[in-house]
Amino acid sequence: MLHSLDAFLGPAYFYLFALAALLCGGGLFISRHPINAAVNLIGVMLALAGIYVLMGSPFLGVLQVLVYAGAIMMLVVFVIMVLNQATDHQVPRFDGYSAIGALIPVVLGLSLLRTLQHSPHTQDAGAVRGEVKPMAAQLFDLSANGPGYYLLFELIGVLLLVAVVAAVLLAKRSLDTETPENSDVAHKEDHHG
Amino acid sequence: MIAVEPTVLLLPLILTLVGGLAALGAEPFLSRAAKHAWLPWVAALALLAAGVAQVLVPFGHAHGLFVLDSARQWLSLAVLAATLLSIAGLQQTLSRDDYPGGEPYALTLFAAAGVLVMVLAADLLALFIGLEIASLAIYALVGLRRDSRTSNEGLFKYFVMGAVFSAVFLYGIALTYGATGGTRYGLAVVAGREHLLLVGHALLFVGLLFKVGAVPFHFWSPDAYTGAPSAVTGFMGAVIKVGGFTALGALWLNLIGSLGGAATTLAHGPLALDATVVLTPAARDTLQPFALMFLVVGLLSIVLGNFSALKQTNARRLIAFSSVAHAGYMLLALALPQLGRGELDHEFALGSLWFYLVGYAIATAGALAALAALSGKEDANDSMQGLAGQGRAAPFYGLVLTVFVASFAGVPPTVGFLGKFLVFADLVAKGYVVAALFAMLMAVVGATYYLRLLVTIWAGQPKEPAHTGSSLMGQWTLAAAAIAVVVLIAWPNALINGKVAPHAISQTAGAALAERAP
Amino acid sequence: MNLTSSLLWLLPVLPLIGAFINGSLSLAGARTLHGPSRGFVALIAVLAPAASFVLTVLLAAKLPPAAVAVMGPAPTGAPAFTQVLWDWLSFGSVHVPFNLLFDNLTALMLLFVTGIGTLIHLYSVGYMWGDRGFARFMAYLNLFMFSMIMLVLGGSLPVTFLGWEGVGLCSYLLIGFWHTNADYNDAARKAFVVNRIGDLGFLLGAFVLLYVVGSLDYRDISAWFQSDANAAGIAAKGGLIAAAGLLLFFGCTGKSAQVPLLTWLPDAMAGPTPVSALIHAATMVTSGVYLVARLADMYVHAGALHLFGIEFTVLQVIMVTGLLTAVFGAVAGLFQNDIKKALAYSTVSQLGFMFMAAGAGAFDVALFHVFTHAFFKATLFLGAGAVIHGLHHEQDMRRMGGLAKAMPIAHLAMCYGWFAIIGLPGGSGFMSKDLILERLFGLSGTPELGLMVGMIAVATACLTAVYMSRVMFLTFWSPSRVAPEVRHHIHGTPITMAIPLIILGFGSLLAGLLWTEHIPQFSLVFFKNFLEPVVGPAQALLSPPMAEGAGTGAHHGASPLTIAAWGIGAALLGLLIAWANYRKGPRGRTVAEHPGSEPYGFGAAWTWAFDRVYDWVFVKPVKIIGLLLYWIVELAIVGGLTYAVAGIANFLGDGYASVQRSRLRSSLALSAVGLVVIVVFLLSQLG
Amino acid sequence: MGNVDLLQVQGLAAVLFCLGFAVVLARRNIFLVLMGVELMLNAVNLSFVSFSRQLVGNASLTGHLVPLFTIAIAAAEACVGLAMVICITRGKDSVDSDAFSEMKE
Amino acid sequence: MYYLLVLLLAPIAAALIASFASGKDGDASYRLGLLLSLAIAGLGVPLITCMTNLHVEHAWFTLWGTNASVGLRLASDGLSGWLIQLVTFLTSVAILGARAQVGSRMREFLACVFVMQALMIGALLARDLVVFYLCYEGMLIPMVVLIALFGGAERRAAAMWFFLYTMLASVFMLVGIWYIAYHLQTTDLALVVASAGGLPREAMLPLFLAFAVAFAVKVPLVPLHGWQAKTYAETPGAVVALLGGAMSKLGIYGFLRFVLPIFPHESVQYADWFIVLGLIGTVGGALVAIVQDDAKRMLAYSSLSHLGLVMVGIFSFDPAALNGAAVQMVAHGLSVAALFVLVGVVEARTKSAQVDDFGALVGRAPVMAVLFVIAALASAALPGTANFVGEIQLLFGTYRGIGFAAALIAGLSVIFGVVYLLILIQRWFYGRAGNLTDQVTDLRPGEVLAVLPLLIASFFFGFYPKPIASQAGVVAEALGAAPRAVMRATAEQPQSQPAAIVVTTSAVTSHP
Repeated sequence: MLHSLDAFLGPAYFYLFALAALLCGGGLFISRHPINAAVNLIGVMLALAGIYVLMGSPFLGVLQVLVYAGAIMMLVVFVIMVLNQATDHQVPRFDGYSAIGALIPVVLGLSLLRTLQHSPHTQDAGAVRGEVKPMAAQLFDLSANGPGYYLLFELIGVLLLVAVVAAVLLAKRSLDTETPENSDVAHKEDHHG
Repeated sequence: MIAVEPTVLLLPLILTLVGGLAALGAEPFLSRAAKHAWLPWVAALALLAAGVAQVLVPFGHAHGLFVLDSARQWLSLAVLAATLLSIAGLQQTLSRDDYPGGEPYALTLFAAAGVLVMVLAADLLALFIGLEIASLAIYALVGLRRDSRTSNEGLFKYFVMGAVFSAVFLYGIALTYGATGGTRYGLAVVAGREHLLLVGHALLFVGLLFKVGAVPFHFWSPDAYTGAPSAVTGFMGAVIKVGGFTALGALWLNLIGSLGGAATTLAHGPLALDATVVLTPAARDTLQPFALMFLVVGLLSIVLGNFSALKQTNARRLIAFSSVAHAGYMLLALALPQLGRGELDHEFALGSLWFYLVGYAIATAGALAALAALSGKEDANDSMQGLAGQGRAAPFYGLVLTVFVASFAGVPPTVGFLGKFLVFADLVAKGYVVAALFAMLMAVVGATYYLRLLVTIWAGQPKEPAHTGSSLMGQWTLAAAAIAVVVLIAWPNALINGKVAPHAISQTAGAALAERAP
Repeated sequence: MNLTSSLLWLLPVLPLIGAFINGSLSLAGARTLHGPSRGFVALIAVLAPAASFVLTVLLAAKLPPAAVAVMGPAPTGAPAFTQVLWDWLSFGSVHVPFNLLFDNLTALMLLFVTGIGTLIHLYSVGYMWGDRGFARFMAYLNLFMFSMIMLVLGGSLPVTFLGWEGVGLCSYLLIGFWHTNADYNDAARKAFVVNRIGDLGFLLGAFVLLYVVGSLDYRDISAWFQSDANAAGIAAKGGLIAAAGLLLFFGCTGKSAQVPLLTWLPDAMAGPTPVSALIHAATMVTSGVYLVARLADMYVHAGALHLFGIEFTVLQVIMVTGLLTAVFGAVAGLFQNDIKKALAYSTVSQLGFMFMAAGAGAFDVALFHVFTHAFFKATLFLGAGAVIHGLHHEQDMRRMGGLAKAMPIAHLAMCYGWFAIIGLPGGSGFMSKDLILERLFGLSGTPELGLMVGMIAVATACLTAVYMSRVMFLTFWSPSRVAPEVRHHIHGTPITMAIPLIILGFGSLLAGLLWTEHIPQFSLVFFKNFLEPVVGPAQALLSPPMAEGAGTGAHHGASPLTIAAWGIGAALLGLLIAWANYRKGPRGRTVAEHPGSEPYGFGAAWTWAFDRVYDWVFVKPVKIIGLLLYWIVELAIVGGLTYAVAGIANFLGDGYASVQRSRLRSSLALSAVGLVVIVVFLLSQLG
Repeated sequence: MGNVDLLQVQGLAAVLFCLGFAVVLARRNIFLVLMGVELMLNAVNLSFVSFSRQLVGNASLTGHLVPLFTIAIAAAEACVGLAMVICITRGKDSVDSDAFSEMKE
Repeated sequence: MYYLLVLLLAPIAAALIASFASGKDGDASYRLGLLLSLAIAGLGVPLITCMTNLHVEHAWFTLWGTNASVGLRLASDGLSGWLIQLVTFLTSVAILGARAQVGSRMREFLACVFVMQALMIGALLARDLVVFYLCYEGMLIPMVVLIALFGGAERRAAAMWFFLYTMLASVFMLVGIWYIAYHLQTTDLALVVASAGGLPREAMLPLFLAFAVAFAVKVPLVPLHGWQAKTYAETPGAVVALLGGAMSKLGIYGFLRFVLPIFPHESVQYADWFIVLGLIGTVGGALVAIVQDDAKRMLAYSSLSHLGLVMVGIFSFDPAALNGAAVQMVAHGLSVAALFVLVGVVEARTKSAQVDDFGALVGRAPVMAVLFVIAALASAALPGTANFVGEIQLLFGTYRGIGFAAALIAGLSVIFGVVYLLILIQRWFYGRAGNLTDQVTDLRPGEVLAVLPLLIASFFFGFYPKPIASQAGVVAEALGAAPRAVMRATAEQPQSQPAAIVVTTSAVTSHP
């Protein structure tokens, strides 16, 4: 649907999304409370989802909204809420370090922009749209001559498993297995903690 | 280079993962003592199986995504060995500390698997995924002592900085992809996008320099090294260096190859790590800034690492800074030969780096496992004062630690010596005599603090007998590793003399890749 | 060569075995209550040198008659037994075999070394019988015999040097025999060190000689110098040869206590008296003379030296050195209160006489004096030892007197020795001293020098008579000053001490009879002829051969009889002076005023001055330089440098380590700067 | 889309990347730091997608596929990151990054 | 021919056996170690009897960027053979002597000592620059551990100094080896010697210095001796016996084997420097020894003095001196080991080696006294000891090759050398009892066994040095052939003419 938007509307939407993304990004930068920041970040993500669609990658756009804005950021917000710190308000938003800190990315950004300027950025007519079917075909091409992305896909599974285990290891209150002989120890430790 | 069935090529990886899964799966059903009694053996078994597999798996590549060659085989074996040592160290540490969970064993194996991915990868995305697997697992391992302030702080810094530089690395992938149209190593650059390629590689290199802890991206290492349990420190120091440097070297080699061999690289598929590539004058001109960067960063790392380590009073922090210096030495291997250095000024190979890396990995894992044994409960005794005379109290661990530290210091007859020897010899052959001399002098500075460590553990009077918590696995693996650190000097050829003809890669795989190229 | 030759090695080895056995016994018995069996030790100790003596006599008897070889400087050299034991040193083209040489000179030396040595061993058995370290003492003595025999028997300079250093070592061990006394130890050390100084000269001289001649074998050296083929070479290398001669003579001054290395000998009297008799009177100290005689061929061929515009020869240096030493020793001897020190200075003086003779080119005469001196000085020392022994180790002559009756044997023996040394006719000293004076007065080449030296020598002989008579007066012939508590316990002389005393006493009278060329009715030149094959060619070269016999010696206005008269007159004068001064006891301060046995007075001051000068010029500077080197160079520079480097490293370590940030943002910012720098740099390079 | 200037898209990606970087460097709140990282990752994804428009065939598809993986990785990273925050705030009751600066040089 | 390999690996095996097979029982370890060391010593004997010229080569690796194939090139000749005898012999001695000081830590001691032995043997057999360096440098760690484990109060500093000095010095040599490998495309010593002319002229001096400094530190040569006194003083006597007796010889060996053949021109050109430094060491070392108040420190400076003389001799290039250097290496090894073992025994009993702490020991420990005096006399080069043979050759060579003045100055050490030893003997064994005399007991049989063979050997070779001189000495003479040829070629007037003598000589007429 969106891909049928005509040539005029494309840039217009892009500028709209870009503006939104930049504004939200700026909002993230200056927001006082993490919750505000999270909302701003979600804004950026949604704007980017729009640009993905514009760029001919509807599947990514959907994922961006569902997984990123939906799932990840919800988790972030949840944790923020759980750990809502009273002390946090006394921490200034910016200090002397911040100025230096903000300056470095500026230089980096200028360099990157200059680099980008140096190379041609022409749309290629042969570019394939990132729709589900070709992507799936590419992703799950098991042939010996294929790109082998399915292997990486499997590895992503490992990655997520690792992430879960790591998160459990770090965040779980007590690591002890709830076996009868260990419960005493666990209790003691709890008291101790 | 032939195409190999992925399940075969990745068998060691799979076995490692299986081991991790088995450990993870068994963990909830075991009592606390049983966890530390049995899970390490599960892990060790898996690692040994993976090691055997690693020796048996034929060289080749899978989809051009993963490659196995002689150097990668050695590096993978080094990773497995370091993991085994760390598992043994972890067993000692965790059972001594009466740690409530068994997940660290599984995570260690997962991290090892991630590093194996990094080693085998010939694709930036695969590399990134491997890197992330390893990093996430290691973050958790660094934060293992959840109640320890230092552990928390180390974890925090390491994680945040790691995440930032992961993003930088990823951006590098993006730019490289934009420049070459793919994520495979060493693809030919699309005309007019050289800047993208180079800046992309700059970001990639920075991302990897962070991982290996080179100045000025090293700030995490002292804190993370100190925050983590010693056994984890050893693991992290060893495998991350292997993964990072393998990737760094592979990318560098492929970059030289792709610029030098023009389009042939794409046609011929991934390069073997022990390949010798042709350095064309054009490539030299283009890549000179990178070469200079490696030299400068390397020398900076050497100077900063060594001088910072000089005054450290904590053994692990000392080793952390020294690891910065080691990263510097290894970076020197990446320097390009100067023009006019005879007929060899247009050739480039990284054998010395691989050898250094293998030796360093084993020594690091071993040294910290031994240190873990010597530094008592919660690794609380890892200051110089705490370690004083512990070699007398526990001669075995003192002795193996001595061997490993000698290897760090580059004292013969250890792999550490031969590694430095080869790297610096390369440097001389490449025409950087002054840099080599300087690095050698810095190595002596480095030897000073290593020596201080040795003298401390042997010369001091132990205040209390070391709480070694020695284990069978710990002793056997450490003994084997100590012997290996000496004996390995006999076979540097496998790594440094793989005079593979430039781009001697399987035609079929190359053709397959070429098909998909624009 | 033959059976006789192949036995040479036994000569030194016999005492060595003795030394080994006694040394082992001493060690083994160190823990036991009484130590090893003294009888057995004594038996071994005396038998070993005695066997050597017997063997020496047998070998000497078998030597081809000297007359056969007098035919002239045959290239084959003097008749001798030689034995090459094995290849010792060999480097480059140089080969020094471990060889033994037994020719007439050796035979002569060995005869009195082993002969007198055996007697003194016997004497020591009595003297040291009660000492806890009896076995050790005997072992040292035997070891000394070994070394001395090696010295004399060695066929080349290195082998001689083996003995040369060996006797020095034994001297060290024996001087410091009573090792709980720090002064004795100091004396021993001083002896060794001073000897070493001389030994350096010996070594360097040997090197120069080796460089010139290409060999260190005595027979090779003699042959080389005697060979006409080498005349040009000798002429061209005269300077080097002279240098070698000087250096070797310097070595001799150390061993033979000549100026300037004489200070150790008086101190060496710290050792037991038999040691003084054997080592510091009869044998070791004369080895310098032996060496000069042994190398006579070299000395006569040495080139002239120039210093401050004066041209002189090495032999003249030797002569003048001998003269100085003789005068010094005689003067110093006058002022000693310690009986042994008086005798020690006497030895110094007599050694001076020997070197005077050698310097005059009369090597045979010098050796003759060595020979006679060995007898009479051994007698004197042993006599003194008997006195000391009898007086419970009292050595101060101011506490003696009137002992003639209490110790008749000692008195008699010492009388013989005294008679000999002051040069009264009939004593052996008269014969040899007379010959020396004659050769000095008859010096060819530089007669003025000879005359001058000769006159001083006569004066010195007079002094000799004074101080020796003084010793006799103070000890035996003056009223007794022995401490009352000692007076009633004066020992007699045990038989083992008496026998050697008597034999040596007679020896000191009769030894002179071996060379009596100026006694018309009794002209016996056995000694001269005996040595002729060895030193003859050299002496012949130096002074044109004279007709043998009386009346020809003096072309400078002094006939042999005149010279003899001069000598006798000097002796009588000296005796008179001593009688006048000392017949009633010592002059000057008494014991009460000046307790102890420290030397005092003019002569004492003299040697004291020597010691002080050495102390200030050599000993102290050495220590100070050592300390300075240690403190400045070692500690300050080397150590300071090391610490400085360490300090710089630490400083840098501090500086660089502080790059490490503790805040996340700071670290991250620094890393980010690194990233930016890299990217910007890359872009700037790309243009 | 044909008419969107890809340079501008890339520029946007670069700016967002640096904005995220700036957040990380400038802010002290750990949550903001983590969100800055997320922003950086997002920017890179945009870059990928943009580049894919300039390429042909499978190469073009890669640009769409990589962000898929990236999103998963970002999710995993966020997961561990949040666990990390929970872990460290347990020991020290603060989400101020400067509070974690006890380890000196 | 696997003999050399076996010889090289035997001590490694011994180290493993000793460290794993023996338990915490110090005595059992001691017996085992002694047995092993004696077996190894026996194993090495054929090197000087029936298998004097062996060569073996195993490929190792090729240096990148060159065709230089580094190989395990081992060979033995008289010089290597004799020094290996010294090493194996002194190892046994060290084990015997260390018993009292090491006690229950025998296992660690044995492991370090055997590893050191293997590396010393390796360095002596190596005919490849890299292999040599590997072994040469590898000795550091076991040595450092020995010092750290068994040293005195200041063992930390001693270990650090020792390590830093030696390591810092050999770094340059390593860079030199690379440079040579790169330029000559080989690390085979024989080839390097043969083609050393192919090195760039301007690089020769730095290369020469790199090698010379590396070896000079180990000898040590003034002014690179800063580590020595401290290390010797802080290290147990038995270990110093090995360090000073055998390891320091490797420095001299390096000069003979590497510096002279590879850099003949530079050696000749800069010989004066080494001679002067050697002379300073010879005389200065002896002088400083006189004022020391610690016996081990004194003996350290004594070593400095003796080995300084060896250096002077070597840089005279005179055959006699080179031969003497070879003999003196063995001789000094024997005598200094004996002295240090004895001092170590005293130290083990009393924890002190101060000159002033003792006195009248001859009464309490007569056997020790006798052996000590004999060892001291051997060290002072009394004729009849091997040291005399070495020193006389060195001095003569110095005189012939350099000149009289050098020989005279060097000869001064003969005098000073006896002074400090006599002082030590007098203070320790004679006179009145010191405050620690009571704690000294006489030698145990094992300790006698450690010292007595050394002294017997010293005297045996003193009277019959031919085996050493004709095997090791001849090799040393040959190694000096290259500089000698340079000297002949460059100097019109032969340098070997002894220079001015004390008294100027006239044109010389002998006495008519």
